[in-house]
Amino acid sequence: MFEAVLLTVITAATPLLIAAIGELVAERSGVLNLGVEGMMIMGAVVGFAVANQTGSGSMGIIAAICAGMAMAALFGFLVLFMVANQVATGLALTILGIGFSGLIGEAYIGVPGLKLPKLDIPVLSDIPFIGPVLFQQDVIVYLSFALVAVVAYMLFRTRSGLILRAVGNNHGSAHALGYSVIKIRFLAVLFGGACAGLAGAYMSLAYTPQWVENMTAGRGWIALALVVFSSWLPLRVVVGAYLFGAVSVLNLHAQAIELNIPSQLLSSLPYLATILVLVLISANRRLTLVNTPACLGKPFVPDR
Amino acid sequence: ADVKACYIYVGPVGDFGWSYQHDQGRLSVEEHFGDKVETAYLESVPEGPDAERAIERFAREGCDIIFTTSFGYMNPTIKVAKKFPEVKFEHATGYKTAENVATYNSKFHEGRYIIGQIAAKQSKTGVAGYIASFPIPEVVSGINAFMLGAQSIDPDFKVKVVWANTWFDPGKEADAAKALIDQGADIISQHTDSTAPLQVAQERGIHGFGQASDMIEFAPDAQYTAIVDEWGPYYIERIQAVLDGTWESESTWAGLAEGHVVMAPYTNLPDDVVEMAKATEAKISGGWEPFTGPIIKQDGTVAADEGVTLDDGEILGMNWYVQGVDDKLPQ
Amino acid sequence: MVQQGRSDKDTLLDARGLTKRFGDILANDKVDLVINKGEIHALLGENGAGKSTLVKMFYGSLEPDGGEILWQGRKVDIGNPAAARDLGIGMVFQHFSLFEALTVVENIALALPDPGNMSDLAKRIESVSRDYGLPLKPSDVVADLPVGIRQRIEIVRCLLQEPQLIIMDEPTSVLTPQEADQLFLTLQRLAGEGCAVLYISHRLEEVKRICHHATILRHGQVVRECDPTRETAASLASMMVGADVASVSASAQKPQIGEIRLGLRNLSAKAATPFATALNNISLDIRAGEVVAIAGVAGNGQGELFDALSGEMLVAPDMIQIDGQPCGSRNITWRRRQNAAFVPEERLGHGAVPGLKLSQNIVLTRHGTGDNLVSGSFLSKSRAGLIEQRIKKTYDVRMSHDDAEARALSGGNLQKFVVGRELDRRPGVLIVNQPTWGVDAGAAALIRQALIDLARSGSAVLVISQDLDEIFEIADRVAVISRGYLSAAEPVQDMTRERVGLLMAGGAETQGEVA
Amino acid sequence: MRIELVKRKEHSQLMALLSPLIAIGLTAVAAGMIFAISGHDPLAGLYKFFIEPLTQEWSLQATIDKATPLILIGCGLAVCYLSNNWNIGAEGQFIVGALLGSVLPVLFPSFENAATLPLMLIFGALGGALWALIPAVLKTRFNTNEILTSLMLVYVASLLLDYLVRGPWRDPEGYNFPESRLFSDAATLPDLFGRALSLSTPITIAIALVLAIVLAKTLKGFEIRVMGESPRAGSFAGFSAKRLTLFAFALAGAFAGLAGIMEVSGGLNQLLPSISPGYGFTAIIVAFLGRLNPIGIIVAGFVLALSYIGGEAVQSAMGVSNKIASVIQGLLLFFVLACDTLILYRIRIGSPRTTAGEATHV
Ligand SMILES: Nc1ncnc2c1ncn2[C@@H]1O[C@H](COP(=O)(O)OP(=O)(O)OP(=O)(O)O)[C@@H](O)[C@H]1O
Ligand SMILES: Nc1ncnc2c1ncn2[C@@H]1O[C@H](COP(=O)(O)OP(=O)(O)OP(=O)(O)O)[C@@H](O)[C@H]1O
Ligand SMILES: [Mg+2]
Ligand SMILES: [Mg+2]
Repeated sequence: MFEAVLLTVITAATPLLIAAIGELVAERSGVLNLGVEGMMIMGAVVGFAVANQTGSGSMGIIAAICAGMAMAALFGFLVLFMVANQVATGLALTILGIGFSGLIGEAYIGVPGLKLPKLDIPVLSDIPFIGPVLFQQDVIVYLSFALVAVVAYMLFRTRSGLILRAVGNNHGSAHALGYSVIKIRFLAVLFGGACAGLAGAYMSLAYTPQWVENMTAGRGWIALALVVFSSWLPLRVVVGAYLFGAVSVLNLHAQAIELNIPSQLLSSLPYLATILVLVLISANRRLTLVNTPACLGKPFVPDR
Repeated sequence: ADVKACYIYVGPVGDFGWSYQHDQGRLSVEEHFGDKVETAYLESVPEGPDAERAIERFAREGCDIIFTTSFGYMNPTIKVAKKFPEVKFEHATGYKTAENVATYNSKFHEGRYIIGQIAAKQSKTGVAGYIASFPIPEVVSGINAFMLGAQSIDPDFKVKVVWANTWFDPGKEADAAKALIDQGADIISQHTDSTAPLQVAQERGIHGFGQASDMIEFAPDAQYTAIVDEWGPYYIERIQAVLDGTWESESTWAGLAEGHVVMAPYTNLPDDVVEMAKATEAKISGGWEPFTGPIIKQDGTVAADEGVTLDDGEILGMNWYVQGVDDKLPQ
Repeated sequence: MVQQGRSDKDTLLDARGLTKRFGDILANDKVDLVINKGEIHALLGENGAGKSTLVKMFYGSLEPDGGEILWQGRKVDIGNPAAARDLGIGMVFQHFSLFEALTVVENIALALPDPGNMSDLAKRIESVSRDYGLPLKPSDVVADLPVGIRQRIEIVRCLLQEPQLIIMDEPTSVLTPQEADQLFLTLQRLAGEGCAVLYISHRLEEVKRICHHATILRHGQVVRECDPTRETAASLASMMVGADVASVSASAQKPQIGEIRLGLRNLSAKAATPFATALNNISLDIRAGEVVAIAGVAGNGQGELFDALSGEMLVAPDMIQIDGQPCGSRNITWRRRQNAAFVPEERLGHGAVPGLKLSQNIVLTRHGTGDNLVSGSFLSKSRAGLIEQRIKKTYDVRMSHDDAEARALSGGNLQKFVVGRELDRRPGVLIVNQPTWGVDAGAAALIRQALIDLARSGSAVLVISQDLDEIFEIADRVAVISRGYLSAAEPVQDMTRERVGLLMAGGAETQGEVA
Repeated sequence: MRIELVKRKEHSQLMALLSPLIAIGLTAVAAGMIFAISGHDPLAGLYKFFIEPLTQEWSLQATIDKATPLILIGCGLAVCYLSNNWNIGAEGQFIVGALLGSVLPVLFPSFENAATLPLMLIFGALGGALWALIPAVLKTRFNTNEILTSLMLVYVASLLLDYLVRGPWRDPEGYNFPESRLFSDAATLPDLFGRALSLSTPITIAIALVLAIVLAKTLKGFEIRVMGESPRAGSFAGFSAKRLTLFAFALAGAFAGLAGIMEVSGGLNQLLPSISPGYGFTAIIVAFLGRLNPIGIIVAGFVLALSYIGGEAVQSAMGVSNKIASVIQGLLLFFVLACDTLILYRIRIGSPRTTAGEATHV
């Protein structure tokens, strides 16, 4: 029972985790991209379409990543080169993504999708409890953990991570030292787009293998909240994503075991919990100050 | 074209559920009448102020008959109908009519009685999961019909209900299905629109029923049957009436007998269960109403005595559970 | 133009006709400059003369619009700072280029082409910094460090690159005299090792002391080269300005000391953010007729003290008194109505809103005082315009067209406006933070004289400044702030630079703790 | 060739006027291309989309009706954004305003007199303001990011509405359908000039004009602008950032709530599980399109409403998918944002510096 619930939580948390870790990298570089939802839904539709056309899940995943990156590139161009307002541009990206994905997806409605196979790691997956939870997931779940590990390692143990954090902390200094702030930010935004695209592919290829309009249903926004929730630390994004996944799944279990609480209240629990946690996190000033990218959302125009 | 028929959908035609099925109905109208009938539609029209405007647009653009296909369009439809007495309006799932406003709906609960029987026959755990959207009478009566059907086979059968509070969120519906399965259900029934719950059933090796359309392609091993909304025959009939000049305001509530509700082919079932299902189908088509007593409410009071049939008003406004439903109705 | 006695054999860097234009401003106009190996070369000029612009082109952060740079006789194209570092050019920036949220070792690693293993680098930092007498702890987070240490980081960062040319843009403006002396020793040692130093400073005394050669810029052009050791500070200044600089006369009028107008009583405040300085038990009286100056190195609590005095940070009521009225918990508008006035350090973004016109910037500080700028909550454009005209005339604020946006003014002119806006009210108490920061000699003299005149007319003036020359020029009494402690104010005649330096370096702290 | 931005010394007045026009022109070109690609006549599409709704009385009126709530909410959001408060939860404030405003007609249907409607409007504004104050208080007290909290509260508000309409506030005569009782005449916002104009439109325009004057001419407007551009200078001016945050959120919430109750009382006449087609989110775009200036917002609200009505027109007449409308909206916003860059920056197209042959990187 607990094992089964955990499996459900993993699937519910994975798209959030992937999208959030990408956004975390973008925000660490100082760019606030509110268009996660738009990039994610584009990833979902393109991933589905390509997997369907080619019959290959990996092609679908790659295409979804490219779609997310293309959206991110559009955003990056406006925000970094044209110094447009980041909040407004992100919102526009979401509107565009939802509309555009609907257009692309018209042909794929009612078409059964291609479900990504589970990777069954022989022997290990037979271990009771731990086996199915740890060694019997689809590729993207493993990828999500690899992603967190790589991002955490990159950010805090490598030179590129150091440069990324430096750019987000003080773009003036980074520019003075000769780092190309715009280029680094653009790459970070692209990475965020790639992750959002991958998260979208997870929705349409693994979570619920099908294409329907609006199928991401606001998960991009939750991913954004998770980044703040984690105070920009990768391992905490995992905690946040799984916590959120758990709260939304437990809502359904609570109903099934007959707790007499209005279902609307249960449905709003994840949002209320997010607000509560945001409050608790923000109260720790020192932690937020050291980890918050000081230049987040601020425009930068280099002089040469 | 002699007649212009226009449709307003609440969801995208791409939801593969409610709006999709209505649009299939519209397409069958085009196919049936060819050049004689022209159609148009507006999709994703939110209930609320936008609805009134959309309906009015169609009225002004020369539509002869306008189908408004969501409950929330009821009052806007009545309002616009007053302004355009020469245009015919048809509102789905509501209860208000007027000189030029007819209503129509389908007796989905007839199908739900049958799948309840199948569930009770096939379940090993004796528990079915039911993913419900919103606690409106139609959904509640569906749960009750399912329960009554199941109890006709196994009086101790249990139904666990989860309210998803959405008509359409594949992710959430999938999670709900998983939660129900984890709580012991081995049959999944749904009154939400996406194919996600059936896909979960397929994946977990259990079974379920399609909703609104035949979802067999999404769950070839899991779907027993599906309750399919067939709006085409009704639309053809009503548009024909407009062509003939015989259209009148009426309330249509039809089911298996009229072919407005259709059971998808029975699959993955042993022959005796298929026999049973077909027999019940025939019985209902022959005029038998699933809400025929004895019916005991959840609180123990009697809703209908032996042999007594609930009247249409009671079914259309149902806000109580029958005994045995493992849920408390949200009030 | 190479002077006698300066060989041209060891030429390290030779800039020819460098030109840089920012929009309408010609920041550098065909500048020629030669730096020899082992030479400490001063680059002098008033504010805005183009010094920083020139050295940024050497360091690759700016791209010249014309001209060429020869490095050891070869023509080079310094496309970015990394290229400059490859050549062997290091730079200590005027406005630091540090990252507050990162540690010392991370900050340094960012400037090295191949920092290698972090723990090895940390060890190298420790040994090199100790070797040069500038000890650093690699694991500290920069945000927690005082300004003097931050500059050490910049210098050590340069040293680790083993450069042949170090560019220093106003390194001593943030150091105590003792720290500055230590820096000079380091520079002289480097020069002895054959490394060249390009040294920018407004402190002509120290230029005379350590520099071998000087190039003087005015309006983007090289106007003179000289041997600073043979010049006087006054002659260097007039070369920079192109005319004799009027001297400010503090002592011409003897102050008529009156009653206490501004009183600080055990003023204490916790640090509002993890990176701020706490104020500890500060007491000080300023009387009508006098100018009191608070000296100190940047980042020792001046900003916090100013905020407490202005009311942007509230404290207990009795801690601050204006004309006897306790007002520590009153807001800034209330204090202005008590005829107090304030000029913050940062003129753009604190003292003035960049995107607003000057007349609107008048409203910024004067909407609550009796200027009738607001009637029935509506703003009066015409009255604000009149005041703007008056200030413009009285304080010689120059701009390209009438009522420009604040961002369009040059720094010095905006400073004249921001100070003038307050002086125009004839305040009883005036608190100024860095009155002539980034202002050229002529404008500085005008502002300083105006401050003295205000005091002599019966107001109390408190000047917070990091510029010792300025303090000795205008103050009647001097106190020193260090790590949030304030030393007792002493008459300027009893003060020497050495004593002020000792107090800056922590003496004020012990004194303040006793008090 | 190299393209770079050069900061202007001051705002360009000319570009402030031209940039929206350029943006609309570019959008039209892009929209035409989309029509052509999807196999429709681009000119006919553009005409249907942008022009035709303006030529018929009823569609013009529909455009005005649709624009009204967008303008009202947009005005409130402009105050937030001008003062650097990122309220993106107007949708929730709209809903809660409608809820609190509906307390009288739903729970006290017999309370029918001249005071009913004014009280409803006041309650509506109050409801929106209270809901908006939640993120504001969290921001001022705990430093919590208001973008996220205000957004989360949208979901909570719509679930609250859903709960009430399906539960306690359900119409007792409504056969258990999820809707509240219909409002009485006393609780219905009247129409003007026959049915030509809802009363909410003049109310909205009046509010927008007053706000325009407040922003341009009064100390409060000055405070809002100063705080937005430079909070440090604002606190030096004696303005309190926290109080302004509370003020801006409360004002935006009140406007959204007022829009909510006017929409419910004027158009719907009852509460339904969903009462807003995303007005609160669309208004964000309206606020930016109108460049955070109430007069601009009136125009922008109209343009955006036009894009909806036009979207429906091409959909019903040409069978073009309604997603095209949202793609066009997204593009319009992108172009406006990009063109606005020209107000503060100049684009310089320069040739790369010719690097002489022997130039080397050592
Ligand atoms: N600002 C920072 N600068 C340098 N290293 C850091 C910083 N923040 C975290 N780290 C280190 O980077 C690694 C990964 O960071 P992360 O915060 O994801 O790990 P964590 O286990 O969640 O940390 P913690 O439990 O301390 O919050 C950890 O070893 C952590 O100590
Ligand atoms: N990025 C820039 N954009 C526009 N103008 C600039 C820029 N940087 C410098 N300037 C202008 O170029 C001129 C030279 O500036 P620079 O910073 O080189 O002077 P400086 O001699 O270093 O002055 P200071 O003594 O204040 O440091 C000034 O008029 C300045 O306003
Ligand atoms: Mg952590
Ligand atoms: Mg300089």
